[in-house]
Amino acid sequence: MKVVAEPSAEALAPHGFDFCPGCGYGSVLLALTDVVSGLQQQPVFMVDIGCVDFMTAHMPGDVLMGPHGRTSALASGYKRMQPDRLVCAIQGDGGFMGLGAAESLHTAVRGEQITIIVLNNGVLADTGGQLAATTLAGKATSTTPEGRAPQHGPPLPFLEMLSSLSGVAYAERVAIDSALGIRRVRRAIAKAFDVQRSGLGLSIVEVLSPCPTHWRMDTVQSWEYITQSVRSVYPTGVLADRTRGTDG
Amino acid sequence: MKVVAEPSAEALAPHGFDFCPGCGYGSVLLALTDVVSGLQQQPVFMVDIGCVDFMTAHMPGDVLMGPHGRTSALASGYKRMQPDRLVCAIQGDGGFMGLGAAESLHTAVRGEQITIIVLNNGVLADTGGQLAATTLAGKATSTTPEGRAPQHGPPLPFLEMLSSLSGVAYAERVAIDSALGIRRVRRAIAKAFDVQRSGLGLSIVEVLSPCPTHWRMDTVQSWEYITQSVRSVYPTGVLADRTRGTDG
Amino acid sequence: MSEVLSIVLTGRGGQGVKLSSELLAWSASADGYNPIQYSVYGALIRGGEIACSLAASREDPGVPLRSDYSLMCAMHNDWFDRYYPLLVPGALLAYDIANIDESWLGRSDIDHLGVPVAQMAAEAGDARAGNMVIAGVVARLTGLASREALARGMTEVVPAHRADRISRNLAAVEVGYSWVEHELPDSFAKSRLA
Amino acid sequence: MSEVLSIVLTGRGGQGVKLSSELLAWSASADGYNPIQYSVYGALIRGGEIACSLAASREDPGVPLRSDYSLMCAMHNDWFDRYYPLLVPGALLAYDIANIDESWLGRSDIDHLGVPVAQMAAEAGDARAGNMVIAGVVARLTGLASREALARGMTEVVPAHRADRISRNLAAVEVGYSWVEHELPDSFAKSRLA
Amino acid sequence: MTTKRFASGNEAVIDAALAAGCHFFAGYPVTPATEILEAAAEKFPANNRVMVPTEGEIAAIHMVAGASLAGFRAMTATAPLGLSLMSEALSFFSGMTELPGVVVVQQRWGPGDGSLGPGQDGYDQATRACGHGDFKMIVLAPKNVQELVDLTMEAFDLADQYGLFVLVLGDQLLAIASEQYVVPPPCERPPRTVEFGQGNGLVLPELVAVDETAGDFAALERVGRRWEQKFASIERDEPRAERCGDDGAIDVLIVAYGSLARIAEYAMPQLRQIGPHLGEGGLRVGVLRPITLWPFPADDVRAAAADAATVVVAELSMGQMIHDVSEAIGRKPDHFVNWLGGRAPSTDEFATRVAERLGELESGAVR
Amino acid sequence: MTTKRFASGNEAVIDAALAAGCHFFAGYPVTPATEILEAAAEKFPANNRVMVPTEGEIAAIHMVAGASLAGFRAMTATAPLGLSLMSEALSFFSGMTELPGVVVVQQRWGPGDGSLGPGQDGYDQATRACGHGDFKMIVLAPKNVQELVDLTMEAFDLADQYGLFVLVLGDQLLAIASEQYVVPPPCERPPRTVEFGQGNGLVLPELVAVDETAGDFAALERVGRRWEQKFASIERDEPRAERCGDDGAIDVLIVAYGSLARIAEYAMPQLRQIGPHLGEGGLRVGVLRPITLWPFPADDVRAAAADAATVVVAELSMGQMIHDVSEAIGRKPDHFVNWLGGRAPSTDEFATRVAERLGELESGAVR
Amino acid sequence: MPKTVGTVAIAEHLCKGCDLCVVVCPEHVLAMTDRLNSKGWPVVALVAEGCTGCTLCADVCPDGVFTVYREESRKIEADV
Amino acid sequence: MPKTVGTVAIAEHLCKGCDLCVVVCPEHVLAMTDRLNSKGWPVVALVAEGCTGCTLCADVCPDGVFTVYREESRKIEADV
Ligand SMILES: Cc1ncc(C[n+]2csc(CCOP(=O)(O)OP(=O)(O)O)c2C)c(N)n1
Ligand SMILES: Cc1ncc(C[n+]2csc(CCOP(=O)(O)OP(=O)(O)O)c2C)c(N)n1
Ligand code: SF4
Ligand code: SF4
Ligand code: SF4
Ligand code: SF4
Repeated sequence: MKVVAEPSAEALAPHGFDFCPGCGYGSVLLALTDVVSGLQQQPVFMVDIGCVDFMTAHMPGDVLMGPHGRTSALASGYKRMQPDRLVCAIQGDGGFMGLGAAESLHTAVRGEQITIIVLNNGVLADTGGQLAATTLAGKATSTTPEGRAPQHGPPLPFLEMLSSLSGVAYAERVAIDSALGIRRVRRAIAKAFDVQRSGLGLSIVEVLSPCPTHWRMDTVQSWEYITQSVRSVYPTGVLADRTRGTDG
Repeated sequence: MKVVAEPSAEALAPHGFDFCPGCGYGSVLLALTDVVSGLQQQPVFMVDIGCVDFMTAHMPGDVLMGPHGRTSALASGYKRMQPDRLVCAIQGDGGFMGLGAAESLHTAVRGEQITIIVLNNGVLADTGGQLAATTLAGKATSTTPEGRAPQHGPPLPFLEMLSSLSGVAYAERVAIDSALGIRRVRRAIAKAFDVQRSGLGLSIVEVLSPCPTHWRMDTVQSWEYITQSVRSVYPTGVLADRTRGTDG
Repeated sequence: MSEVLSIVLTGRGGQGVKLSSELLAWSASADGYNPIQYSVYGALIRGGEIACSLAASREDPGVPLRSDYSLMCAMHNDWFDRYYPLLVPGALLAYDIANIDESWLGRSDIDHLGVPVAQMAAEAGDARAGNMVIAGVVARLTGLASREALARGMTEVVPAHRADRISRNLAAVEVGYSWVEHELPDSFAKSRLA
Repeated sequence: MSEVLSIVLTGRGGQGVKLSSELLAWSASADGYNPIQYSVYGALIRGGEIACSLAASREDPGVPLRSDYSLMCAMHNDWFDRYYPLLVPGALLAYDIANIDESWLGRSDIDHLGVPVAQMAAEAGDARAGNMVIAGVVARLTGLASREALARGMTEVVPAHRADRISRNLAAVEVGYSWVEHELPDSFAKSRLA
Repeated sequence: MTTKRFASGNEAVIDAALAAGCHFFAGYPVTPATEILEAAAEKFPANNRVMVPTEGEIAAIHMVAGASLAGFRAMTATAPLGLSLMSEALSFFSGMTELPGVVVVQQRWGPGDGSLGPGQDGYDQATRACGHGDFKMIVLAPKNVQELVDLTMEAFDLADQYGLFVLVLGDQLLAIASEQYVVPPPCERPPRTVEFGQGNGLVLPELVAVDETAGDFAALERVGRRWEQKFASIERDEPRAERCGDDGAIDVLIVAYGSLARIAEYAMPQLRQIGPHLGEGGLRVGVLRPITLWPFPADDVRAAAADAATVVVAELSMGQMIHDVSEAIGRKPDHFVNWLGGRAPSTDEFATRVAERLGELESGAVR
Repeated sequence: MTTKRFASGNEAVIDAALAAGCHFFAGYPVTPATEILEAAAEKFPANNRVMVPTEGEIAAIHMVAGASLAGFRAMTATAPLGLSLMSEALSFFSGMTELPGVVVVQQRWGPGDGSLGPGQDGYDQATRACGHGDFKMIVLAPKNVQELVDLTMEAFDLADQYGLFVLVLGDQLLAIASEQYVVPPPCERPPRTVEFGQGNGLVLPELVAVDETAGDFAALERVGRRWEQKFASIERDEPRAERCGDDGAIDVLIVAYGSLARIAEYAMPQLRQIGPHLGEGGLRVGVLRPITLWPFPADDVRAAAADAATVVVAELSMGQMIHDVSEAIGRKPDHFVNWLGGRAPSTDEFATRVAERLGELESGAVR
Repeated sequence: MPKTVGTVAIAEHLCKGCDLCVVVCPEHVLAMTDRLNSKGWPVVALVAEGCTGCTLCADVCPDGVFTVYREESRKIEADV
Repeated sequence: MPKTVGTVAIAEHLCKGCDLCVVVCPEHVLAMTDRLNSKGWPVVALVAEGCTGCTLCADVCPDGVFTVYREESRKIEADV
């Protein structure tokens, strides 16, 4: 028989990944590795602080960690001086649209020639599941024990906002809630790197990723939650595509 | 004869204002004073760092200055604890959508019950006219001597982006480039305070304000520049109005 | 200073060791002890090594980081080698027989007690409640906390959004507690009572 | 240390005092002096008080903040009272006759020279070029900078986006320069030459 | 009337805040201070107070300043890396506009993201101008959960009294260790009257008004001199330290603060037994523990050091407080012992390390 | 081959940067450092280098770190209040990931927005508290524009040599005063090779890898110890100071740095004349000027103080460096003179103030 | 030639000579002078008959220099 | 009953027992066991005949546990 799928994590992490059971971040790491294996050169990764840290040691390329939330600026500085390298910032939603919102926004304004992968799990996971800009209305977190209420505002459609900027050449939101969804993660990342190589501007992939631990659900429920609830607030799809000279 | 207009700055500032000749900030201060004179209570003002500082001593109400860019958060903290007072943050575009973009954004997300007056003069004026997020493409500044170029990105339509958020109850852009424009500044500020009083969420007034000094123009040219160039990138009008239950 | 009972529970985060330690500490406090409880663990959210130190006394329990434990509960190989040497002579090691390699139990100056954690958890109807079984075992072995104190403690330490687990947890505590009461020779318990 | 010529120019920002001071410093440098130039001003972008200190020497000019000025150019009342007392005996005050209240000129241990700034500026065809007139006056009075050095200096200190002003400015400088050359007794200049 | 509780230091902080009449909390999570936020999220709304989980530290400290300006006791909590982000605002609000406020800082060791374990390398940051410019904040360093509660409450009083921010500087051990403590019940506190009215209606009329008119350097200097006086009076009145151990002339004085001082105190019995080299019948040992880190209790340290043959400074850092100790006693302390990497020693380890160093006494080696 | 120029200190910084082969500049304007950005905006592109005017200080320092990681010499410039905002990142990139970089800091006095005039109250921030955690940056303090040029160039070398950020700590006077200086022409510098490869492909494999596996405290402590060694070696090899004035035994030693030291040097002739109270034929006076603020040249200060009957510390702050001087000489300096509010004294004022203080000698009053 | 129905008072010491009022005045009755005020700015003056009291100068003046008077009988309201 | 045309190899030490593969397997041939691996997680196993080598389990497993084999003749490509 022939091997038809071999996404073994073993090559990346002999003792396995450090994510919680059912965490979508493992799927992102596998997808990323798969995409990179098809590239001519390995990217340089700027890894934010967050559960994404657990990827740091297993990334398919060179890595630098940076202070929480500002990896887009770090990556931009690198890229400006090494325009021939693929540069990828990878961050949680808390870092990307909370703490580092100003840096993310202006990276988009300037249309920096990098790729940002945003892991949107609807909470600040690494610190224990606090309210994030992306937490759905009503959802309980450790800093909103009664649920996200009006005074906390509704979930922030940051990618939609950024997509209106001409510096954003490509923006797609994908979701880890089905086999098909996971394949789309891979495809979106590949596309984002393509866009970066062609020098059209910033490319962003936002991944809706289950965090069963802090969502206080089992893994299967966490997929259903994405399908039924998260996607209705954060619709998946291509939000901006300026690769054809037209706005997405 | 009857006095039909008496916008004398003398009552506010016996020795006159400290702005440059033709600076729009004087008009904003006069408009604000006019609006406040019609209110039951004086607002509390949180004044950012920038040329807006020259207003500090002449504000029609209590004042606290705050670190550059973050006055929206400062004002929100105050308002949360003094919900019955009118609270107004007043800041330059550099502070509002550059340095403090994250705080501005999340103030809008949470729909804080305050008013923000943004003075958009297309440069960082107080420090000598450097590139701001709002500088028009091609325009020379002291940090873009050859003009704002593609690597600096295009001017940022921040108010448009914020207007998509439900926390923003009212957003209007007005311009100081005619007598009519100046009357609209007054009307917009009055409306913004109305909205605040009714507790519907954040109200923002962005004022396109001439900075003849750093635009390197005479005052009349600076009005024309707004009319002919700035307004086409930053159209005036009501961008969001949720006072009638519908999105603007 | 009066006598101090110092305990360390080692295992993996996912096993719920920290919750057991907090339960014991809280319950001991309710029963008139003065406890101090501190956990050392890694960066992982779930899984990863953990060691919970618990010192209790009728007066001042001192500091939680110690080199003189009188009781160690080992739920997993992880960090076994770090804490086993810190048991004082005459101390007791209680270990999960399913997870600890008995060939490691080389010290002759201390007592060893194999605990059939998985079996008792199954008996309590919740395969994942080994941590609660261990809490019951320790509470009874040391006399740190009564059944009543444990019941009160449980409502304190279980987060509000997990309140549905309280009764299941208490069932598992009870299995461990009565196991010591009924299955073990008195000698084990008595020597540990503070 | 060799002889140091120390000058202070006071006025309002909008008058362009800083530009004159920079022009003088740059030109002096081009003419083989070693100058140091420093401005003290307020927070206003345009308008507001300003005082520009300029010390020059063939060797080490020392520090710019001084209490021993040998020449003061007063373009405006602002800060007049702050710097007037800092002139050393035998120093010279050159002042804009339109802007300085002559009743203030109380010192008898120094020389006073009224400069018809507005009139000369008008003569140069640019009512707002009083600052440049003053630069010409000081350059010639002190011998700090030649006509050639001033011409070179002007291209250095005027920002690129204002290059169209260079020739107008130089015309005003020339008016001031030749005013000293032709209208003043030699005594004024000679005593100030470093 | 106080209640006895058993909880972690982080949870206790919020009990203390409620008892002190704190009505506003804003914060952003960071290990090991996160549970303070979480406790505030639970207990502030339940006690009719406001808790805002913000998008970051900068927003948090600004909201705290806003609430303080509104007249209410307000606080945040963070780790040293969050304090870095707050430092610009602290300089502004504590140093320049003189608003009261409290920040509880739980130290984890290391620069950057460092480690997750206990450290004391936030000492320099906390004591010497967290942020730019000529200003100081009072820094209180509790050694156990009870003191964390007491000093947190007192921090609000000091903040109000002097018009500045007070930092309560704990560490990861204090943060997550659970202990018994007593705490008064929550207290509601009406807002203080805020003096806007002066001058042009500014909260800091002097400096801002002065800046306006620019060249008025004398006025600016006056403001600076007033601040200088304020800080001098705090340096005179507020230094606080605790000495424990053997009285009178002693062999070894250990200077340490916070959790490590507590460990040192419990290590004293072991240390007394390592005497043989040094004295008859064991060492005579004492611990001098600064409770205020700024103002540094230099007089207490100097007095205690005068009683001791040997002075040992112990820190969970490469050596930060040691400089204040050196300055206080007019010489380099004889020994420095430290632990790096995010861990604190057991009492055994502590005693052993000190004993090792004392063994070096013969060779005269210092550190 | 060098060129002679006449320009402000701020413009000179960029000439120095170009000469040092700096290829990247990112920054946000702030008085009194703004003209550095403006000069970079003009000259960096013209010399084929990258200048990014960012939306704020935090973005700027992160972009500088990114460019440094790419192998290029990179810098930014700011005032102390901007440094506050950069402090978290500096702790991360200088302290933890050990990237080289240069920050020119032009001090204006005051907390918050303070004043616009010269100050030296960024000393504490620069030398020990710019951000959290156990790390240090080398701090160089030029006294005039020529030295600003020379030290800026050297800063890049030191940054590369040790793997850290070097701060060049100037002030408003140095920033805007125009002077003559010589500077080499711009030099292009190929990027250095960045050692990603080690371990798991990380810059700083040790700490990050260790954090991953969590409990490995020994490894974490090893990293801390290596850093401790690194800083100790800098403290041994890099302290630098300049002494000028009278040789041998002197009556008064003034310790000052930067612009104020220069003023002190020029005030010496006047000071010598105030002798009558104190010595025959006038005072014998010297100035000891630390050039590196960290590492502090304690040995030089101690040696110079040993020659002097009286030690005077002068600062444009409430007293920050004075603590390092005290520690170095083992006692409180005899006198402290300072100017607050954003202004520096003329040489006359300086001499007068010192003379006044010396008059207090009889009464034994210290500060 | 329109009949004068209004007039303006000019607080000269506040004026900065920015010219905006001169440009907007529909009756062209304002003009810049050579006179400098105490701050050194040239000041504007009412130089001709014909002011209608329309308030446009007061509306646009950023420095609040004008007080506008109008005869009671007439009423002109600019559309906002 | 479908004919077996594929199979999977399971790297048990990587498995965290999250159940996702069990749920997506269209042939219901995977099941969770009681067995804990060295990290203490229950592990999944291939418990019945019928694997078609469709790769869905490999696609969804966040921990990269599966290697999937299929007989050369058959080809199934999931639509992306
Ligand atoms: C300045 C700063 N504040 C706080 C933290 C603590 N912290 C670490 S990760 C994290 C949240 C991460 O959330 P997110 O970015 O959404 O990533 P996730 O963990 O959910 O993947 C926080 C608050 C930090 N490292 N730095
Ligand atoms: C943290 C910080 N960085 C920089 C500055 C310096 N600064 C003061 S005002 C200003 C720019 C102001 O621009 P903007 O907000 O657009 O207001 P404007 O002056 O144009 O009215 C800057 C950069 C500062 N005060 N604080
Ligand atoms: S906490 Fe959530 S995001 Fe973090 S590893 Fe666990 S499941 Fe993944
Ligand atoms: S610089 Fe521009 S914004 Fe500032 S006062 Fe002058 S004209 Fe107004
Ligand atoms: S608009 Fe006002 S400031 Fe401008 S010229 Fe007219 S009166 Fe003077
Ligand atoms: S999806 Fe992977 S980790 Fe989850 S149970 Fe199946 S094999 Fe195990």
